[in-house]
Amino acid sequence: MSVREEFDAWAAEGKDRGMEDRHWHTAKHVLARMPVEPGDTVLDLGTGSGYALRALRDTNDAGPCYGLDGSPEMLRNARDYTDDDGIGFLRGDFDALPFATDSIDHVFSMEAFYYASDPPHTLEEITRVLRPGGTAHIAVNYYEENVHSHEWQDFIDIEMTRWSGPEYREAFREAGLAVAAQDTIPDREVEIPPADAFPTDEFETREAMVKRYRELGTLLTVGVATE
Amino acid sequence: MSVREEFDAWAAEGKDRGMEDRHWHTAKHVLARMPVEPGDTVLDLGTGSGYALRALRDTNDAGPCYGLDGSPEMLRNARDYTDDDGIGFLRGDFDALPFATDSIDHVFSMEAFYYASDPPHTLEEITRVLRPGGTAHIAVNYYEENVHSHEWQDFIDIEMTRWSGPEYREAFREAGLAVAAQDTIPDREVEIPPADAFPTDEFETREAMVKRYRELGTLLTVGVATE
Amino acid sequence: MKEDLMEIICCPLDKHDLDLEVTERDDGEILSGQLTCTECSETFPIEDGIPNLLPPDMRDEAPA
Amino acid sequence: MKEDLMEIICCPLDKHDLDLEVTERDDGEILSGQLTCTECSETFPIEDGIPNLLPPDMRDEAPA
Ligand SMILES: Nc1ncnc2c1ncn2[C@@H]1O[C@H](CSCC[C@H](N)C(=O)O)[C@@H](O)[C@H]1O
Ligand SMILES: Nc1ncnc2c1ncn2[C@@H]1O[C@H](CSCC[C@H](N)C(=O)O)[C@@H](O)[C@H]1O
Repeated sequence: MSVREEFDAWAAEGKDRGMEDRHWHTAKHVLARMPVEPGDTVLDLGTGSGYALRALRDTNDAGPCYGLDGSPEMLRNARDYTDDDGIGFLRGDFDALPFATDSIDHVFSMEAFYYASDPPHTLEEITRVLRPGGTAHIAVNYYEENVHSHEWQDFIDIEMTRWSGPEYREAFREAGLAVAAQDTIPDREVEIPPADAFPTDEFETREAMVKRYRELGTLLTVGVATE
Repeated sequence: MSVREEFDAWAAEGKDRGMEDRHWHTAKHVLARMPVEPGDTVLDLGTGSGYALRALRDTNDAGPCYGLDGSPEMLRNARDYTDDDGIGFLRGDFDALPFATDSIDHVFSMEAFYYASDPPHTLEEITRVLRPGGTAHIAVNYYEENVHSHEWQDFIDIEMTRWSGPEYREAFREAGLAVAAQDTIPDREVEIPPADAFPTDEFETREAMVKRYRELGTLLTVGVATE
Repeated sequence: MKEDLMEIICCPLDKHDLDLEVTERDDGEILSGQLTCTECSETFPIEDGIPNLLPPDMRDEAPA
Repeated sequence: MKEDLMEIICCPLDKHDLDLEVTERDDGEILSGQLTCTECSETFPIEDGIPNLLPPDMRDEAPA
């Protein structure tokens, strides 16, 4: 199945808004850390419903914001969710970014990077489009240390890349991004039922669910293009 | 009063350990974000009890770690608190760093930067000593948005610099540090007494104390030396 | 898409500039048209206001 | 201080290399001695194992 088929179906089922709600718990902390100044140009890779760009326009007075996605249905919805002239959407692939060299101040990506078919090359593309000193904030819930996410691959036909924290740092550096920071951002908002509700479909024990959300959460790697 | 007089007195009264305990609530999150690889060289500016270096040696297998401070009593204590050969202490001033150009991988500083007599110059010194791609993690509780910290200046004879978040970003960039990220890290650990305990010496209301710690907390600005 | 997108986008293949040809416009928004690479002459459609800058070999025009 | 600190420290004033003169050593640790700038000849004391690399005009040797 292609990215288009998989994610068009998700968008048609309303999963774009569902992801926005769930990812917002940690994505908002990522967005809050980004040093976006008024007028800065931001690129959101795998924009889904486009919530990140709407938030950065509202809170940071960001300049032109672009959402790239491979799924036309996602893009159609995202376009419907805003009438802000400063936000534009386009269809493209992570491995062949249609942006000029040094044209972007900040790249954001939430729960999307690992779908790239050639992630090291995607990082090179990010380095290319960022101006020197520009930042990349790449956030993922699917990563090696988050054992609870490993089974997600079973539910999707696109091959997913499961790096560890150190592997993300190494790959950033290989691609020419200085690693400025890395950590995991806990989800403190998802509701965790009382112990007697376990096992659930997803978690054997309450402890496992607490570890998945309150402790592991979202892995954020922050890179800076140095030249 | 000089930095030496002020902070020698603090160290003699055991305030070094007291600060370690209180600052640890948020400093540990700063340390957890630093992309310190095994063998990396770390410089702690205004090291106090030296806890940050002890932590980075234990958790990240950091290489040589140096703690700089202006107070000989602080340094004497810090030296006593560890027998790790990989940690060294030296007396110096923030405005005249005695480190070779491009010699440091990461600079950390907690609750100390604003005592510099010429903070823009201190940032230039940090840029100088960092290798290209090296990071600066500068954390402060005393900053413009944290109105509860403003009165601290009344208790100390050294002139303190009270910048806002945007002023920190601007000053980093002026000094040649790309701003990678900035946010405030809440202190979720300090105990907040029930409402009827207020007013206290420090806070009029419980809400004020909640805002100071759980909401504002520590301002962290992360910079990367780009050349 | 807005016309000022042209300032920043490029051909996904060789990263050269694109030429814009507008078929339909609505209130400052370009609804349909075509982008052509000034170097390799590859063309990219604009449909429903959204430019499709996928590399041509990734276009899967059959409905899912 | 450990001797390998010499690899990284420099004169706080002109950032040139320093020469080391050891007065007292204990188990690989230099307890007292003197550092001299190879450029400006300014000297910096090592006392109780800690080098004092403050700029000389900031030394306040009177006890607090
Ligand atoms: N190779 C690729 N190129 C472009 N977009 C891709 C892609 N692989 C996956 N995507 C897009 O990435 C998104 C992942 S879902 C995450 C959406 C959003 N960032 C959120 O946080 O909710 C989907 O919209 C999918 O269409
Ligand atoms: N100009 C200056 N140069 C060097 N050290 C300074 C300085 N101004 C203040 N300091 C040092 O900075 C420290 C601030 S107190 C903070 C200590 C420690 N980082 C902690 O988090 O607890 C003191 O130890 C003080 O001696």
